[in-house]
Amino acid sequence: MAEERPEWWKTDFGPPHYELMLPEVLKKNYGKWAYHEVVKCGVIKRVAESGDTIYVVRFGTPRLLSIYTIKELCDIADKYTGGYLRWTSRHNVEFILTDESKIDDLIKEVQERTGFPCGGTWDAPTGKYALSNIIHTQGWIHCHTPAIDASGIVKAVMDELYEYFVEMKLPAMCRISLACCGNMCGAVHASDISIVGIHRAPPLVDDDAVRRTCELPSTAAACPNAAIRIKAKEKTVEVDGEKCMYCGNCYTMCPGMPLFDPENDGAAILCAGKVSDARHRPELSKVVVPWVPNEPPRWPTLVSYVKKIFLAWAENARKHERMAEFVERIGWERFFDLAGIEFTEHLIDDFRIVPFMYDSYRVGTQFRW
Amino acid sequence: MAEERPEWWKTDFGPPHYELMLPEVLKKNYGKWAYHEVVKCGVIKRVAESGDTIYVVRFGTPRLLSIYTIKELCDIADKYTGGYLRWTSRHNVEFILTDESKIDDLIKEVQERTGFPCGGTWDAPTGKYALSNIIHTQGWIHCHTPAIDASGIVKAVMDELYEYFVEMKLPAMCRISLACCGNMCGAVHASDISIVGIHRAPPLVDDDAVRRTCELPSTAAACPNAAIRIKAKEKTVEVDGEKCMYCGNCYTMCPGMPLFDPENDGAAILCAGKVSDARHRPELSKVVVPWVPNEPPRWPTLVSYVKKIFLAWAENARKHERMAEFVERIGWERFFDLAGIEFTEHLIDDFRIVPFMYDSYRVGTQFRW
Amino acid sequence: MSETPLLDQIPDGPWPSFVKEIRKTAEIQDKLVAEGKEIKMPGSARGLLKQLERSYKDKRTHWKHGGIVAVVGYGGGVIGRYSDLEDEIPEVHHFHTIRVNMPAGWFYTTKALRQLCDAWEKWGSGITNFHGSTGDIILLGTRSEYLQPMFEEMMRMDPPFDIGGSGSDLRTPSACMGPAMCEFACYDTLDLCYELTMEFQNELHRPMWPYKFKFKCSGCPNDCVAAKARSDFAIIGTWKDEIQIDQEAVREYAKWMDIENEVVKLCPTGAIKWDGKELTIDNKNCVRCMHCINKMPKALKPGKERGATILIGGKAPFVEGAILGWVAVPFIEIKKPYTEIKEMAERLWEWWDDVGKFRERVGELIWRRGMREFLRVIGKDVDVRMIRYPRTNPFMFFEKHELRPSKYLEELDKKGVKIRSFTYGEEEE
Amino acid sequence: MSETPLLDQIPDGPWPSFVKEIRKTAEIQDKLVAEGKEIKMPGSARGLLKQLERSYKDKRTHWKHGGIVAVVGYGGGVIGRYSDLEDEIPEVHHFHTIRVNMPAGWFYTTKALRQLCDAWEKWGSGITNFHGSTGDIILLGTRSEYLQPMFEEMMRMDPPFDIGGSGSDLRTPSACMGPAMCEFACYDTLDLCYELTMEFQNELHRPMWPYKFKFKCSGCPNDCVAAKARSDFAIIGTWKDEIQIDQEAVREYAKWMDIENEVVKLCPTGAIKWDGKELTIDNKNCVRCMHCINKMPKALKPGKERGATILIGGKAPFVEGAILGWVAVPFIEIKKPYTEIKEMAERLWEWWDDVGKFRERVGELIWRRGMREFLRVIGKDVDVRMIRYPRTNPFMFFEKHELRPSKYLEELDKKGVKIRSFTYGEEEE
Ligand code: SRM
Ligand code: SRM
Ligand code: SRM
Ligand code: SRM
Ligand code: SF4
Ligand code: SF4
Ligand code: SF4
Ligand code: SF4
Ligand code: SF4
Ligand code: SF4
Ligand code: SF4
Ligand code: SF4
Repeated sequence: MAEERPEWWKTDFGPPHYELMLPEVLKKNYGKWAYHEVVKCGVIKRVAESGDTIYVVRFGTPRLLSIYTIKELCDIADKYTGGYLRWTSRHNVEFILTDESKIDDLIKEVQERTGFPCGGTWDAPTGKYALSNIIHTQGWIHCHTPAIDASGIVKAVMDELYEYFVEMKLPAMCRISLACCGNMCGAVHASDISIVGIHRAPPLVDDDAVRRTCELPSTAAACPNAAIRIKAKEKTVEVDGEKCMYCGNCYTMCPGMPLFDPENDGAAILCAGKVSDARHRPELSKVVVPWVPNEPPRWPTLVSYVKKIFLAWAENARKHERMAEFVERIGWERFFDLAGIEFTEHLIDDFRIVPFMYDSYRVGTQFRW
Repeated sequence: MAEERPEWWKTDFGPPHYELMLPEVLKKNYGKWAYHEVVKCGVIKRVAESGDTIYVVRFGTPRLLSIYTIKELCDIADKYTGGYLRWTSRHNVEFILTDESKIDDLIKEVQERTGFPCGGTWDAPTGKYALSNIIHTQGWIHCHTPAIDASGIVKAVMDELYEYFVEMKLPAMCRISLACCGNMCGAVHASDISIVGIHRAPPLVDDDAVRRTCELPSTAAACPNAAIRIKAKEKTVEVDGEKCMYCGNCYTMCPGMPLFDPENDGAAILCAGKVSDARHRPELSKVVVPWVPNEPPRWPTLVSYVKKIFLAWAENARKHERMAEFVERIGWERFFDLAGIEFTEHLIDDFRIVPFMYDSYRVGTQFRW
Repeated sequence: MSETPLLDQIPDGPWPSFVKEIRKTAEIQDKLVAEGKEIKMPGSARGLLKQLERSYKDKRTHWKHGGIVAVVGYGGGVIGRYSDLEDEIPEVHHFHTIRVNMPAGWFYTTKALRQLCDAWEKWGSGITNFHGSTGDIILLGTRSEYLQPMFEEMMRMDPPFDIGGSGSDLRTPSACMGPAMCEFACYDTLDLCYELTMEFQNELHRPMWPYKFKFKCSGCPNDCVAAKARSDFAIIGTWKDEIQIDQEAVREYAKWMDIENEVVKLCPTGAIKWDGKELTIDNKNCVRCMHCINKMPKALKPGKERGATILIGGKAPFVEGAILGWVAVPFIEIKKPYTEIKEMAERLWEWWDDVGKFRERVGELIWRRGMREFLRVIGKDVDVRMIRYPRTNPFMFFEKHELRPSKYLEELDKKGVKIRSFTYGEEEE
Repeated sequence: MSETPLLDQIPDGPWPSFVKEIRKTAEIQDKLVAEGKEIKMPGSARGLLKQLERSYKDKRTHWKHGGIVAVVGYGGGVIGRYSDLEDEIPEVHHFHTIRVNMPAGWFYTTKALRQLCDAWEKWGSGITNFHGSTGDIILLGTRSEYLQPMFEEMMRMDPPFDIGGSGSDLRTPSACMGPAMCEFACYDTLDLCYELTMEFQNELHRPMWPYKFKFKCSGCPNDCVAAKARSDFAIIGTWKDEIQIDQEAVREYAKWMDIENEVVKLCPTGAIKWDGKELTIDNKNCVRCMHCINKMPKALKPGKERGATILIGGKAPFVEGAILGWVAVPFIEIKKPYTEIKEMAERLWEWWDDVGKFRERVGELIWRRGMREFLRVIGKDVDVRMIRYPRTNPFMFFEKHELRPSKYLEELDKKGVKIRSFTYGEEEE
């Protein structure tokens, strides 16, 4: 039953066509780029077959942006790039210059007006890599299931690793990601280092809320561990705390099952995942620190673990050797030594799906001592 | 309630102590061997720290032995080794000589009296390897569940590969194994090449036999695929042929569920497993030929597949490179090419246990073309 | 004393501060409101700070589940969100986000961005995420009653912006910059992304599947949008023929690059040889990993027979554990109008709709039903490149047509036992 | 025409023929019977040939399930077997096998063997397997009524032979030749095998567990009894300190061996260096794979701090897929009287008996209950060497004592929600 619509009314019209968003030089050389070179950290020179040359200048952002900051970025783009800019897949913003001589002014202006640092690039030919931005999620800013904040931890970690963003002094690519709960809205399951929020206690059933807001069968069915029993008479559910793994799947289905414990929520730290196929096939990240507490506003314990892991790799890896490749070479036993972290029982997979975890067990007797 | 027992009556007395079975020279040098050298195919020289030297001479056997053959072996042992002999973990028989000059006579005598070939050794220092005997199982000689014979196939395969047993001309160790059904009574799940009997049609329920000999709940429970439904009224069971994977687990529990189809039983061929930790960690074998028919008495199709796989490896592998290592280097795409066998849908794991099979899927985009 | 003593510690340190962004929004809006500007959510940025401060103190979220909120005609694209501190902080009682479908590759004109900002200044909190991790522009925080006017304003922009995906629908597809700026792109990621988005507008806007579904397009195996890990259907550029080599340029690199150690030795299959003068690649043995090309962009280029690999199933860990997408089609040509890919997706969805369970991603469905059935569904042949290694168990299924006629089968037939025989879409013939 | 036209084709070819073995038995026994020798199963070898010929013709087995047959006082060690051609071939109507526990390492005196052969000539078919794939001597084929007299004869031999395992019991443990002949043995495999066999005679002879259980002992990681693949509890010799190097002997090898390509380059971790004069090993990086030692037995030896790795769970594919044993204890000293290993096995069995399901091997039980519980059971600490890589999902369990006190936990407590807390064997204290 279509209502009367104004003539400008549209539906399913989709995003703006990308061509509308491309500066002339990109349209002209579309698909005809010859090569690139990283001029300095944050500045990529791209040369087309036609000989046309552009300079892409990259800046880190906090991802959460005020519209007023975006407008400032627009002002700068108007001034330097004819009104074009883009974001990267890791929340960095890029300006596309054609005039090499304006690079330094642009950098200066962006930094003065927004405080955004220039950097985050890497250069495979010379084997020099900067750290890029942290892919992350909502946290306490917006989501209803987080076990940790997102932006606050990202800020604390990036403050600590800042020098690696603005200088290309890492031996290989390193991607850090964060997700505030096990839903993992981000690439944390395949990152060099990742931080994921975890709960550690079973849901505390709010019987009233359950009665009001939840469908019992689908709530019980949501539990991967069959830890939820329907109490049909009382029209509510009961959790077997010994079976529960605090995943929050039930809470996603039913608001009557919150599981927030400020003292016991916190983060697990994973590492040695990757996505690219460069040299080594993609790999999932592995949990190396089972839990660190929530310590807002600066999460010192978490930051120190991340740094230990980061440095164990950064200081010992070979050129082009990502975390996954590094650990493959030196072995997990050596990795835990180098990072100075403890291997605990939690790190052995015991999730119910049998042979998956088994794949991580060692068969054979090859060890380092 | 102990009955009256004769005075020689014993129980739980265990196997003979191994020391009783060792020749003096082994007892004397027990745990004090210095090194070994393969003198020629089938003959291993072992030198103790004391300087004592023995020559271990190895012969292939069909495993199934007549007591009269064993007695002949005993006669020979009495003559050459002072009455001692041993079997290896792969069904070969070994004589332990102390007098080097008797080696050739021994070999001659064993061959003349038993027809057993001298060989099956390997020599890592020079990187020369003979093929050893095939670990195998009962087949039609004795078992109630086989989908193939055991000894007959072993004979046909070893006849074909005989030259590799008597000469050390392989680049690395190669272990062939056979099991006549999915119970896999042998190391076929971790062999360089293995042959395993498979059924291909669901059980044909013999209602009478089921009623007479089977417990219905445990029969139904035996099915990994929940393909068996109890027909309580009829006191029998029914099989959902579309769910059945012909594993025969139900038949093990219940004689009323035979699944022998002479035309459709046959063998799958696996390869690239290993057990030792030498260089590469142990690996499971992988199915590379889903099915070949039963063709007694000489199984020509099966033998030709085994030979193709064997030669693809033997002719292209590097020194010390076992099948698993070889395939790892050249890739499965090249392996199927080289062996001239077809990759079929059956070879992709789809057994119900989810992430196990998934581990075998490729993530990433690294391929050879 | 400050109302936000904990948040006040955030801006410390050199990395740009999100608190500063929120505070800046709050301060400017206060001023604008004072100036009489029409701002529907005045004080919401400040409210957000207050609520966040409470979270920092309480070490837990104060957001509740959202109910169903949407714009007219669409089922997805808005995440409903309510504060559990509504009495204390009414400014953020409603705080829904709108997902706005970004242009492919995240390229913008300042004009387009300014329009969005202006509208969001009026109808929302003035706070955004550039971008959400699926790729959308995230407009963070507005009330239910402003969703529709905001969307109507988006319709009227030049160019107009549409809403992205959420819920059990197609999610906003994304793409790496590809041919717009990258010399490695093996197909046109931006165009494919745009065309898929346009073709499947209905699927994107009206949740009707068992669960969510994501496309991501990367121009080469470097995978700069992490498609392999984060999309149910990843389209990764690759090539089949020989890597293109400019020997002169290689020699240029050799002047300062340690080709032996950094290229030859790091090739995962040892396919490269360098004799000081010429670089040779055993392309039969190359696995298209990109490393050598990444190292020498001036000298090496992907081959000329280009296309893409389709990987299926990538997703986060709930419930069966995280999945890295696996190879469903090792090589496919990517040619406008992309009919093959579109049809493949449609067949997959039809099947998923048919046999998928509630909240079962396609990857999990394929795990449950088997690759064989999946291949029939998408109408593709099996290829050894789909696997890392062949199966390790002999628990294979055989279909009726694969069996030899036999008495035994006749008897099974008499007993009424059916033999598996899977054919998809045959009814249609 | 021959009665066995198909089997007649078997002896073709150079490999020794099992048909010849059966035929030889048949022929000799015919003669002996004619000579009046006491042979209880006359014609059974010939019967076996006939039945096998039928199988070759029909392409299927003609053996039926065995009922329960045993010797007095024992529950296992005999596999009952009946022919479905009993009317046609009554000689093999009963054709049970006896599993005889071999001496560790399969060393024999001719005297011991002859005694066995003589007894089997009288009470059985005269056909054997040397050996079964678990390691037993397999006496192939006798009737129920001869089992007991055969066993009684075995008791009276010098030395006596006992019966091995079958059914849901401990199976006959086996061992590589180890220190008896091999220079690589890191512990005394024969002795450990013997001692385990003797300690657990009851477990071996009286099936009383959920399923079977196998021990296998290999003296070093070469694993010459395939223990890692074929035993629930594999004991594999290894060492912790430095590989012993005799540099002089290395130089001897260097005269003809390509050490660089065949040793240094094949070390899986690149731990070896060879400068033409001296071989150095970075033992921190060595994974004890044996390759270099295998290559140069005169020059290299395992270290002096020797012991074993325990791997758990190895088994065939039913039902959850084949398992290669995985590391449960990376290093354990192996010292007579082997108390630690024995106690570990006992605790494992006790737990398995307690919580194991019917036909569930210990490996599958551990999969089901988790390594954590298993470690408590065997009383061992966790070690990173148990895994190839840490878990990829964050679905960890935490126990009560690991949590911080909190209001939330108090409320859970009030609601009666129990928090996991696993302690094994604590009751005893
Ligand atoms: C801009 C961006 C694409 C986009 O459309 O937004 C991009 C751009 C480039 N990537 Fe990327 N990658 C981008 C995200 C990624 C991602 C995705 C991610 O991080 O989530 C990956 C996969 C990460 C992973 O594997 O976990 C990625 C893995 C690579 C690799 C593989 C490196 C490796 O050793 O694994 C290369 C090759 C290389 O080293 O040059 C690469 C190469 C490149 C090149 C050199 C391609 C080219 O020829 O221009 C580009 C610039 C390099 C530089 O910064 O100096 N890009 N690149 C993304 C920038 C994100 C950022 O702001 O940091
Ligand atoms: C006699 C026997 C042990 C026994 O107690 O019976 C034995 C004896 C030796 N093995 Fe073994 N292995 C024996 C079964 C095995 C098995 C088990 C099996 O095949 O089921 C394996 C594991 C197979 C696997 O990984 O699939 C095995 C894997 C090795 C290896 C590892 C080779 C590799 O590259 O993976 C070595 C090292 C080597 O190459 O010398 C080895 C080395 C040796 C040495 C050199 C040890 C020594 O110092 O004496 C022995 C003789 C070598 C020769 O024949 O030239 N032995 N060896 C077994 C002979 C079986 C046969 O008749 O062929
Ligand atoms: C906004 C965003 C995070 C961000 O800060 O960027 C996000 C936010 C939420 N995600 Fe997500 N997901 C977001 C990208 C992802 C990604 C990454 C991606 O798409 O590349 C993933 C992992 C990839 C995948 O699809 O598996 C992801 C995996 C999930 C899951 C787990 C799905 C699964 O199959 O395991 C859930 C749970 C669910 O759907 O119920 C989820 C659910 C949610 C919900 C809707 C919470 C819920 O349980 O209902 C979150 C709303 C937060 C809020 O209040 O705004 N989100 N979510 C991302 C979407 C922005 C955008 O459109 O651009
Ligand atoms: C005789 C022997 C094969 C041979 O020819 O050598 C054998 C024969 C049988 N095995 Fe086995 N198994 C024999 C070694 C093995 C091995 C190898 C080993 O022990 O090293 C395995 C694989 C390792 C393992 O334990 O997993 C093995 C895995 C099985 C299985 C599968 C068990 C599983 O958990 O998957 C079964 C099925 C069962 O137990 O019901 C089985 C069952 C059987 C039965 C009893 C048939 C049955 O279903 O009841 C077979 C009796 C055959 C017969 O008529 O004589 N047999 N069986 C081996 C024992 C001889 C001996 O004592 O020395
Ligand atoms: S990871 Fe979890 S808490 Fe964070 S935004 Fe996604 S669903 Fe919300
Ligand atoms: S939190 Fe997860 S494991 Fe616990 S009851 Fe809820 S759904 Fe089940
Ligand atoms: S593999 Fe199967 S058929 Fe062969 S002996 Fe073992 S149980 Fe019997
Ligand atoms: S053969 Fe296996 S899958 Fe088929 S019904 Fe029997 S137990 Fe089930
Ligand atoms: S994925 Fe490949 S084509 Fe796309 S931006 Fe990255 S390197 Fe370039
Ligand atoms: S693309 Fe990768 S695999 Fe191919 S030659 Fe280059 S480095 Fe080797
Ligand atoms: S396992 Fe080791 S110790 Fe035992 S025989 Fe083999 S090489 Fe020797
Ligand atoms: S034992 Fe293996 S890992 Fe250790 S140094 Fe020798 S070859 Fe290398």
